[in-house]
Amino acid sequence: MQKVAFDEDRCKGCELCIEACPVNIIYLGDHLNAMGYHPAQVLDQGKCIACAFCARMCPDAAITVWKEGAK
Amino acid sequence: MQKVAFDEDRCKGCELCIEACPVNIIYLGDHLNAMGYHPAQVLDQGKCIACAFCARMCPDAAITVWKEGAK
Amino acid sequence: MSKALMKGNEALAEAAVRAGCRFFFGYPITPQNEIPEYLSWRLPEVGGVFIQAESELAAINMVYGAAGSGARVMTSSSSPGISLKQEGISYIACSELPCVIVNMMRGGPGLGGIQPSQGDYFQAVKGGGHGDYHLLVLAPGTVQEMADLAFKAFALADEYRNPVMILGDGILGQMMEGIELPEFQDLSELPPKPWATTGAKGRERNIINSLYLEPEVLEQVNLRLQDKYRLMAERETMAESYLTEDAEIVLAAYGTAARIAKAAVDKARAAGIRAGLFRPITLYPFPKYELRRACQTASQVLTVEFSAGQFVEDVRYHLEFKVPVHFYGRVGVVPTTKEILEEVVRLAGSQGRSQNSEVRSQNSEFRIQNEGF
Amino acid sequence: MSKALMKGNEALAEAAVRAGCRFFFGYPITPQNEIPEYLSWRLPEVGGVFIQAESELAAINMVYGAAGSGARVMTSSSSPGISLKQEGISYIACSELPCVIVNMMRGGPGLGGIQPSQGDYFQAVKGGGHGDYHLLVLAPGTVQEMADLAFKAFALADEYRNPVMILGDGILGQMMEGIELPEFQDLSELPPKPWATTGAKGRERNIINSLYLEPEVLEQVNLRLQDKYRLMAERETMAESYLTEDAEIVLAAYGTAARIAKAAVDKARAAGIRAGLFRPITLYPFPKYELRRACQTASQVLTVEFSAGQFVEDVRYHLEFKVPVHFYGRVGVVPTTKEILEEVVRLAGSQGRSQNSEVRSQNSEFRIQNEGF
Amino acid sequence: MTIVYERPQSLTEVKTHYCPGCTHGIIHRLIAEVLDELDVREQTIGVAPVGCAVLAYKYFNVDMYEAAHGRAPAVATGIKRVNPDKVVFTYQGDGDLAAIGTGEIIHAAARGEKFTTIFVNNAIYGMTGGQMAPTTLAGQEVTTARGGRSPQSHGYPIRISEILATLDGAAYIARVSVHNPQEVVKAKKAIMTAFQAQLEGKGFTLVEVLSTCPTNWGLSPRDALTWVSTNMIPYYPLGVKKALTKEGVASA
Amino acid sequence: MTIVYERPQSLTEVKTHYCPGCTHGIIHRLIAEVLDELDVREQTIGVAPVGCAVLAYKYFNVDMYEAAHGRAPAVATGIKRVNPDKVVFTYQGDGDLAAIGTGEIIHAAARGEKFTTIFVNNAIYGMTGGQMAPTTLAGQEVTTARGGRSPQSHGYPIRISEILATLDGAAYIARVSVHNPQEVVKAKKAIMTAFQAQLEGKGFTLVEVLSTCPTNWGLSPRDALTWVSTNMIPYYPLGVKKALTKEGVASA
Amino acid sequence: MHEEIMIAGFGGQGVLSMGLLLAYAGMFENKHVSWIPSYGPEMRGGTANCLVAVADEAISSPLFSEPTTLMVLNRPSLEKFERDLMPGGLLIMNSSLIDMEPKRRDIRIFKVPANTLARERLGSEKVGNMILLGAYLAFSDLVRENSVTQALVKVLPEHRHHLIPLNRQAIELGRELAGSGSRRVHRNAV
Amino acid sequence: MHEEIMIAGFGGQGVLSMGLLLAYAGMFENKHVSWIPSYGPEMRGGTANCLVAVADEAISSPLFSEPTTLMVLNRPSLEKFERDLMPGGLLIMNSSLIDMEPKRRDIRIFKVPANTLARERLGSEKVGNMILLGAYLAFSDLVRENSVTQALVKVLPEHRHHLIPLNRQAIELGRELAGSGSRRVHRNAV
Ligand SMILES: Cc1ncc(C[n+]2csc(CCOP(=O)(O)OP(=O)(O)O)c2C)c(N)n1
Ligand SMILES: Cc1ncc(C[n+]2csc(CCOP(=O)(O)OP(=O)(O)O)c2C)c(N)n1
Ligand code: SF4
Ligand code: SF4
Ligand code: SF4
Ligand code: SF4
Ligand code: SF4
Ligand code: SF4
Ligand SMILES: [Mg+2]
Ligand SMILES: [Mg+2]
Repeated sequence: MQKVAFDEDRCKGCELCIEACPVNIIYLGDHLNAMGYHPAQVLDQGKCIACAFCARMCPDAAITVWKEGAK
Repeated sequence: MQKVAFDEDRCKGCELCIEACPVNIIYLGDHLNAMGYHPAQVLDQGKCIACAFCARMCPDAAITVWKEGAK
Repeated sequence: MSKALMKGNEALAEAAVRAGCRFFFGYPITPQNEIPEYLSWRLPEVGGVFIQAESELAAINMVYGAAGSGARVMTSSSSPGISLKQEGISYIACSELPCVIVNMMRGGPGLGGIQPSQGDYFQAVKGGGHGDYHLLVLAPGTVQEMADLAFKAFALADEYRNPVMILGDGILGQMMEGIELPEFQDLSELPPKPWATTGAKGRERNIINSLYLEPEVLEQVNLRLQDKYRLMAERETMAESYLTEDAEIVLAAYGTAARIAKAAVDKARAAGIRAGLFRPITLYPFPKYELRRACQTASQVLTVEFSAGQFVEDVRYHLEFKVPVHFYGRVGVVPTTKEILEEVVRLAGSQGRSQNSEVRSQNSEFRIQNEGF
Repeated sequence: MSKALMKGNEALAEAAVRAGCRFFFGYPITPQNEIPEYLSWRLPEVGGVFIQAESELAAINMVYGAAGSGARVMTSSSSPGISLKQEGISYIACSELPCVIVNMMRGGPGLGGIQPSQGDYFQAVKGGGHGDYHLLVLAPGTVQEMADLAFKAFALADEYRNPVMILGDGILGQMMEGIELPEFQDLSELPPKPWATTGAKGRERNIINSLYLEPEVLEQVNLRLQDKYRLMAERETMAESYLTEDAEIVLAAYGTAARIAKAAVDKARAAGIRAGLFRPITLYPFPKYELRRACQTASQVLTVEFSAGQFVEDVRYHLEFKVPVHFYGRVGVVPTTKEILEEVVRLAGSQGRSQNSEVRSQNSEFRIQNEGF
Repeated sequence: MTIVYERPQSLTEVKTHYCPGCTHGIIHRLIAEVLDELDVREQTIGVAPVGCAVLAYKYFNVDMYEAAHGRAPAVATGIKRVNPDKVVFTYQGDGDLAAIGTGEIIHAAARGEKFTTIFVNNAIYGMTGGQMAPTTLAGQEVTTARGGRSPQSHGYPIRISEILATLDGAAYIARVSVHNPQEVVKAKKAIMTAFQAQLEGKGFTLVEVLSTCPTNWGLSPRDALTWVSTNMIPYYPLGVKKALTKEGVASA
Repeated sequence: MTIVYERPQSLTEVKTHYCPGCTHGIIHRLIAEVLDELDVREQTIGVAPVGCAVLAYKYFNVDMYEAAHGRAPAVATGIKRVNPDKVVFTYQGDGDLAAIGTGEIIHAAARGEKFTTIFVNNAIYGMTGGQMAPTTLAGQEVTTARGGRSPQSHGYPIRISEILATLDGAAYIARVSVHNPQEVVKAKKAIMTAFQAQLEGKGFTLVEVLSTCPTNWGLSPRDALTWVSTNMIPYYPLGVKKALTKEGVASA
Repeated sequence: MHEEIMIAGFGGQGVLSMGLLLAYAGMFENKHVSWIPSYGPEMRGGTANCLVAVADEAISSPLFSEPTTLMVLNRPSLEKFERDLMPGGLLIMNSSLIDMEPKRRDIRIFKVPANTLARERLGSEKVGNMILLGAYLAFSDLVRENSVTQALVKVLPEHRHHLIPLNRQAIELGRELAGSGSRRVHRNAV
Repeated sequence: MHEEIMIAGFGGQGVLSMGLLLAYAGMFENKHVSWIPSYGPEMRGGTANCLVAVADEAISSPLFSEPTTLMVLNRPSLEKFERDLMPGGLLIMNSSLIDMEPKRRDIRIFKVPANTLARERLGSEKVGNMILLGAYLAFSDLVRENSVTQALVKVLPEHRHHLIPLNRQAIELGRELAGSGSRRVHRNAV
């Protein structure tokens, strides 16, 4: 189940989310986005603890994070 | 013997010297100087203690003070 | 309506209030202090705000903020202070915000003096700030006009979304004359300003800006400004022509200089010289057609100014050198009616064979140079 | 001597050092940052001082202080920053202090853009600050001239005790060309400055001032300034005339615009049109005789400028409307050789019957109005 | 599924021009989040500076101004006096606020103008390519002090928040950082406090945010974060420099 | 007979234009006395402000400048950098220094420019006829705040010496008064200390002097002295705000 | 009618109010009026003067250089401005403070020891200026008594309105002093 | 000889140095040269380009609008500038990053997969720009081998001088690639 999503078009591959992720699941993809950057991504959504550290650090507000269950 | 002298031409009759004098011997003369002010003066030089309070307060540097004896 | 005896500065300030000006940001400087002093108590009375800014720079930028928010707003200063406002004025002009800027000129350059002067003419009409912009510049000649033009300035500013400058001098500000103040503007009838920043509630957001990084876009902005200036030139010129119908010599002057020139015209007429006066009221746009009409019958023109020769350039330019234009200026000192009259008599006597060596040599030299034309 | 490939900004900075400039006070702004950046390390190397001021205002007033103390000193900025310096410039001009002020113009008004522009022409030549003063304004057209004129500027400033402005644009600053740098000025040969403030030791005290409260005294100061400007006009005009001897159409342009115009002249000649170029190098004093000479054989003139019509006014003024002067300007965008060539071809084809409606209508209207002349 | 984090409404959809990893973007986001949470987007007017954030008027989804270099506090004064019931904020860099705009910020604070300033201190002039700022640290290399800033010839870096905190008109002054998620949370809280104080009419409010300039510092975005904590924070200590009092601003 | 007191050499013979009893005159005299005693008259360059002291260039018997309003510290920076071995001082009013010239004084201090500023605080714009200054006290009547300054709408008075004392480049900052002979003596000592520190190259030095403006305060010269002690000193406490350290300015 | 009056003296002698009073009074009679104060350097003290024009037609230049009437309250003002007075013009001088004789022979001259009279006859030196003004009014018939009283209400600040009677007295005194002589030197149209 | 060369690509691709290299080399051969960089908005990123003129006579306008040669290193640059190239002009394009075909039919075209070649044959993608430059030199004979080497010393900062051989290799590679075809499309005087 997806917990974190990256808006690839906005991503500038700065790695601040990677630096922030406590479970080290974010990495830069091999491909280039329209701006010419390697966008950040997470494959192992299961490991994501939805802490939103990545989102809080993203200068381009490219990340959305969900949590299971009601608020 | 003279201990304090006022440069009448410079005096603007502001009375700051009068305010400062500890022995109250300064007063404004009746006559007008060239600028149209009643200049300050001391008649009773004998009472002057040469404290130079008047000179220190004079905004127009119009006052000279002497003391007896060597420095 | 009964007349009030008022100082030019106060008449201007009260007229601004009556025009709906509710915000004033300024900084003290002689000889315009009566404007902020008056407005400091008058504006709060009508629910407005007066702020003595920390500097002229801050003041003009407060004007920028208030103008973009849709208010009728004014600032005033005198020569050195106006120089400090040039960056801000350029921003306001480019952002197309309406506001009124008063310059009660004093002697320059530098700290100069505080006596009346017209040394900031070029700065006002050619643009003292950077870039291709223009202020709409009004030059009152009486205390009545200080009031009337101040009132009108706000309407013009709103109509063209352009800063309007009132260019006076120390005497106009300090002098009292009997005047009738304009009626209060009905504030409910002021034009709406849908572009103003008031919070983007139920509408697209508004942006007040002068940055255009793409050259093509910046050019469009500039062309739009130029179109506006052309429109102003078509519709908004104002001038007074006095006894010019049959004048053989026309005196050209604005503001206080025009008052003195007018007296000289009267005296010249009394002495049998057909003199007339042309007085531009808008300095930008320049009333060039009015000038040309005023000079129809003239064989020579004499400009009178409190400066070293600024206004005279515009007069020559707009007359396209078709009439000899002489120059009489004093810098620092206000000329007397008598000395101007003497100049008029001299010129009338020499039938256009002026002694004004600067002008003369220039012309004759040019003729020689261009014999091949 | 071998050539160096240098950016205009750096060439100017190095030439200033070689001219004896030892003090620079500036503030960052594109497109002139290479000047302070270069001098920040270069000046200490030669025992000089570089200070990044807190603002353009502070910078120009530091210049005032250093210039009055007898140093060769420079500041540089670009359009909005130059507007902020206007008060200070007026002070320096009135106090008759020598210094060099660089304006690498960018698009305006307001924050505008950072691409090259010539929108500050009026500000530079008519005086953007208050009062009747003038800068000596130099307009380089090549990187070589950026260096040569920077070098010369210091000498002129000292000679006339007048601020000298170098009026360039973004391209001139950023462009590299192969140049020869001027030789180092022998500092021991610099003219003495007995008026400088260095401590009143064994001499009368020196006062650097622009305040003259008595109108008569202020007028004397102003008349002295005007005399100086006249002297400059007699002695210091510089201009380049290119293929004007037989030109039927003369292009008038300065700085980068003149480079493009020159290419258009070449292409026009190649196409059989007798075109020429007039390029003023001093913008103030304006080389009016050189202009008139260049236009001897011309039936029309075309000014090319990166502005909405400023330089053209001076060209018309100094030609006294004796030759039709057309205007081709772009504001924000740099024009291409091709579009100027097209304009030349069109004008040449219409034999002076220009389509330039603004100019046209003005002239014809005037003729009608003045039938009585 | 609930959304823990999403892009705030108070940002437009426009992509920013900031360099990769530049924390200007984080600070923008935090302001937008606060405006969202206070539900004042439609009553807010922002003022962009001259500096890297010059295009901020494209990014904040509110009415915006672009002010002249350093003059944002004067512009905001004009705006707020006309719109006393609206939320007004300025966004200024360290060159903008602490160099050319020193007079304006000090006097806006002294007057107790009721707007909020977000002051982005990245110890450099970012936009013009890395010149010295008043906040540049001693020894820091910049293009106008190649060997590093030397206090003896270039002067000492200025702690502007500490200065402003001495002024009676200032209601709330705090310095925060965004170099890790924990600090980001604190930074947001400070920004929230400032805007709330504005809404309550308490006086002038300012939040200084230590920020990175990877491009002109010559560091990777991640290394730049480290540089903030190891180099900037020691000279620019974080914390509330002037706390809110119950009655608002101190009485003179 | 010895002379206890006489007119100093560093004043010219010109009569001042100051109003009767205006303490600008006392402050001029003290500076001149210090220049005399340090024997630096012939190596001193002074900078007059725009304000009532605009004509100070006529009164000080040294090389002088007349600076633009508020810019004296920038002018002095230019002078001192060209004449590092000379004594440079500025003389500025409170409008000049604390309003329009805020940026220049703060940055000159931050740079540690080695000149001395004599800052004359009379809580008003004297020369232009009594408008509000940044230093005008709450409740004080001025021509642009007729009912008296109200901090709520006109802002709070600024204590500039306290601000400058926070800057690392400042070597010596003191506030003194001249409302009685005892204070005059202390004031002179502070001015002496400042000039000495300059001669020793310690950094930026400033002495703030509380001064009267009988004319615009609407008081007699004598009452004006009292007003200084009863109204000004409580808000502007006297004393050394930043003391000289042995090594000179604090290290950053 | 076109009167161009210059009034000069020390700052503080009430020179500006004298001019203002004439301007107000003129305006109340629907005349065109202008008043220009000297605005000194941005500082205190020194001399003060003002120019007042009162006319039936619009005033072209309020900045006249040859006044029809000159009133001088101190010696420096006489020295400075005497030469400007129009030939045949009226000079009114405060002989309490001016111990010199005018040089001009082509003008009419009236001397009033205003300070002395004010102090001795009215008990307040402050209203010396009003005695001079009264004298002028006797010579010129410029404005009516009534208009002057009205003008006093405007010129004096409200907390000084109790001084109106004293000021009127002073004006009256001036008028009387000049009364007899006034017809003799009266000029019709300056 | 009067060559007007435009070079365009992403910031960071070495577009400006390519131009600088040509300008230096030209100057070393006593030609007149000019170089104008695009100076972007006051911010990072985006595209970059430069204009280089090398000529025997003085350069009237360094701001040419119809280059004789256009070198494009990325797709947006091709899209933007293709139309400006002078008819008959030379287009050199980096086919590693440009997957589209030029539209013009009146120009000469040479494609080099510069990034790929640089990576695969020289081990560093950074010198892709030098391969393109080498290709251009084969076509134009603008400057001599020797001048280019000298220019490299000027353009590369000192701490990168150890990379001169690699850069020369890349230039050589470009030259070779273009060598055979170059004579065919050579034009005498643009
Ligand atoms: C009056 C004026 N001076 C200078 C500039 C040039 N300028 C643009 S941004 C800037 C500095 C910005 O630095 P900072 O405020 O620290 O913002 P940052 O880019 O670091 O975020 C300068 C000096 C300008 N546009 N206007
Ligand atoms: C740019 C500029 N703005 C304003 C003025 C007008 N001005 C002259 S003196 C002064 C205020 C002086 O007050 P302060 O500095 O307190 O000195 P003081 O007269 O009280 O000694 C002002 C605003 C000016 N000359 N130049
Ligand atoms: S939400 Fe937390 S755990 Fe999940 S990717 Fe982001 S930082 Fe990593
Ligand atoms: S922080 Fe944002 S912009 Fe940076 S790499 Fe992660 S998603 Fe991309
Ligand atoms: S010296 Fe002292 S005692 Fe003598 S007059 Fe002066 S104040 Fe009085
Ligand atoms: S203090 Fe000086 S000026 Fe004042 S009354 Fe005494 S002597 Fe005169
Ligand atoms: S230059 Fe620096 S401050 Fe500006 S966007 Fe890039 S990283 Fe951010
Ligand atoms: S106005 Fe005030 S400060 Fe100025 S001289 Fe007079 S008393 Fe002194
Ligand atoms: Mg910064
Ligand atoms: Mg003061």
